Amino acid sequence: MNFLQSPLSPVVTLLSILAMGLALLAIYLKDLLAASVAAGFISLVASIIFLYLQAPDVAMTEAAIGAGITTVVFIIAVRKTERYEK
Amino acid sequence: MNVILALLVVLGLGYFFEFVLRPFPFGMEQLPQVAYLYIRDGLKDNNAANLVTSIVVNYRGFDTLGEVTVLFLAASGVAFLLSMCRCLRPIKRHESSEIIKTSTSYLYPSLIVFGAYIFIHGHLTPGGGFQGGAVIASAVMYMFLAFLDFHPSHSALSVTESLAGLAFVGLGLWGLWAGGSFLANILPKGEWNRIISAGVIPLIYIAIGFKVGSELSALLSDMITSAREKKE
Amino acid sequence: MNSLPLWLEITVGVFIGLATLMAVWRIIRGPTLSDRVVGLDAATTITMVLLVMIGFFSNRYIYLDVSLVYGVLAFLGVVAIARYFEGGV
Amino acid sequence: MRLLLSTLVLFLLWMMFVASLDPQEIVTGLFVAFFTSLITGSVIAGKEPLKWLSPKRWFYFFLFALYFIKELTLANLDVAYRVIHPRLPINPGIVRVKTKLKTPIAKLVLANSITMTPGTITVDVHGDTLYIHWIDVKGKDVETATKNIVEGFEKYLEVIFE
Amino acid sequence: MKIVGEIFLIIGSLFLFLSALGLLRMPDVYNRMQAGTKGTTFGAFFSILGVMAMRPEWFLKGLSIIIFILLTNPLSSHALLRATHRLGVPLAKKAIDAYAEDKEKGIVEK
Repeated sequence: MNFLQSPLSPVVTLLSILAMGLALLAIYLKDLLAASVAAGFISLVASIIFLYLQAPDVAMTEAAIGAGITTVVFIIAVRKTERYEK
Repeated sequence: MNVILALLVVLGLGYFFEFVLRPFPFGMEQLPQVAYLYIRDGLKDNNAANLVTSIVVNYRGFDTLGEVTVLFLAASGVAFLLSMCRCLRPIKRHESSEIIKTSTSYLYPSLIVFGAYIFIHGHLTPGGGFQGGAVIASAVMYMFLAFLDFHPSHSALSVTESLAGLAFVGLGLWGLWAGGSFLANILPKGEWNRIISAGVIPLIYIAIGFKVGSELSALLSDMITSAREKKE
Repeated sequence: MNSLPLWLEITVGVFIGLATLMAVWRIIRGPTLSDRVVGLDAATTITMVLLVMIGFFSNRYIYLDVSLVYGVLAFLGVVAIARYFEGGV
Repeated sequence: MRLLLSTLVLFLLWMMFVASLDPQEIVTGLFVAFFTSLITGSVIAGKEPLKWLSPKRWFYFFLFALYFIKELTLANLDVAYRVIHPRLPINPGIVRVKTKLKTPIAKLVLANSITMTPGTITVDVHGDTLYIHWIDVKGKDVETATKNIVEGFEKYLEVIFE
Repeated sequence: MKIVGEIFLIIGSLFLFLSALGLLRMPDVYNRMQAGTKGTTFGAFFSILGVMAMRPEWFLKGLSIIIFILLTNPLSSHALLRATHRLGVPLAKKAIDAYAEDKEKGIVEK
């Protein structure tokens, strides 16, 4: 139990690798909305990791700001500018 | 070539973080002095069920005031920049479906009650002013998404926001006057794990909740309505 | 407290982990943007369940709030993208 | 009257979040519910608040919930069968159906229930016409589709919301 | 009660898995949405019911999560499908597309 809850447990490592892969995806996608979808997924994974490491405050803030408000702000920004990266 | 360089940088950063972070233990054993005191005395001093709240709002309450101010400055900056911007393209906008409209008119009060629940129980559950404010702003955002001509009253939002800020500073000054330091916890501590406990903390969280909620709502409504400007 | 037997924990964990991976695959591959959002939508519900389960395994009642807040705000993101497609933002 | 009912509904919601009978919680909840229904114009109570009081509607609501859970289970067995089957037996299409329901809330519940029944998803609502994506089209005309998709729910919802 | 909870947990996670499999296998967005919405809703319903069966004191909060999922999951799928059809993504091997016909005729706003 103690090992599984440490920051180096296999669960946390796997989830971090997943988050890193999605971050790479968000960089390489040319469609900015798809990139913001990937960024939303990163905040989902981050929220799971925080709750797994018993930090519910941080998990809730991440869920509130990362999943909802940031996506909406990205969408409004894309609406006002260009959808595809040149 | 670029990829190899990037990989090298990433590996170097990984080594650096491993090297730097390894000495810090994950747990209670060897904390720095102040953190140790916070964790040992936090529950006793403030009688809050949530230790993080007790640290963020009471010991580090002045920092939280700074954070709220930063958010206020960001919202004012966005409003100012958007009022200057004349570079928008005309946007043709469509109605949302009937189902979304109906469901939004039922979700909107429920989400406001949920946000209020989050920030009133800030000292008992992991929530707090910022999260509750974000939920309330999301309720306003649903109304924007569902109804084309939704306009929250801007003056009411700014009045709420200023009053909440005043309440925060006023509570701090009251603590300075009665307890000897800014934001001192002067109210009776109450019974553990009920709503009226932890002295001044729930009041501050209610103030922060109102402030963040109205600020985020005003920010989102600025961004969306400035996209609407060039409709005609 | 009553804890689960190990085999059941592993079964549930493997099922939910595989489901998350398949949703991620849909996000990576999806030919159109709608496919990616469908993947995100499914992953949101899976995550809500996962957060409730973490609360269950560590036996903390207050963790359920995190799941509810996550559900509210992720739904907001999906609806916002859908309204962007329709041209309503 | 509407304000009172809206306060009551929001207060029940608050008690559901709080899940304790502490008098402090009750007082705070009443205050929050009243304030919220004041600033949102008590939309949650609906146009005719007296409808909430009829016991017949609540009884039919219970029946509807049972029927809904049964349909939900069937829907998932159906989806599971189609997903596991190696050749994916699907024949999708979008059909029209007509509904007799008038009030917006009834249409909302009907559309949500249709989304949860076997193989159908509501795509759009336009007046009394619903456009349904059907994963296994059995009949292309309006009558067959209406009979297959809508009628099971309509007889409960008509009593509950109309 | 504990046995019931365990069975519910297994059923719920199995259906979550099956719906994600449907997300992977189905040919186009509309059919993927069919699998994605129904399977995840049912899976979440049963998993949380299982947790509630094992921790009866969590009943009300779990009930609010279930009601929220049952209300919003169909809504988001409906909004997304309507927007996708409006964007012009075609159906794979369609039998009939009455919505597109009505859009052509001008009954529904395009």
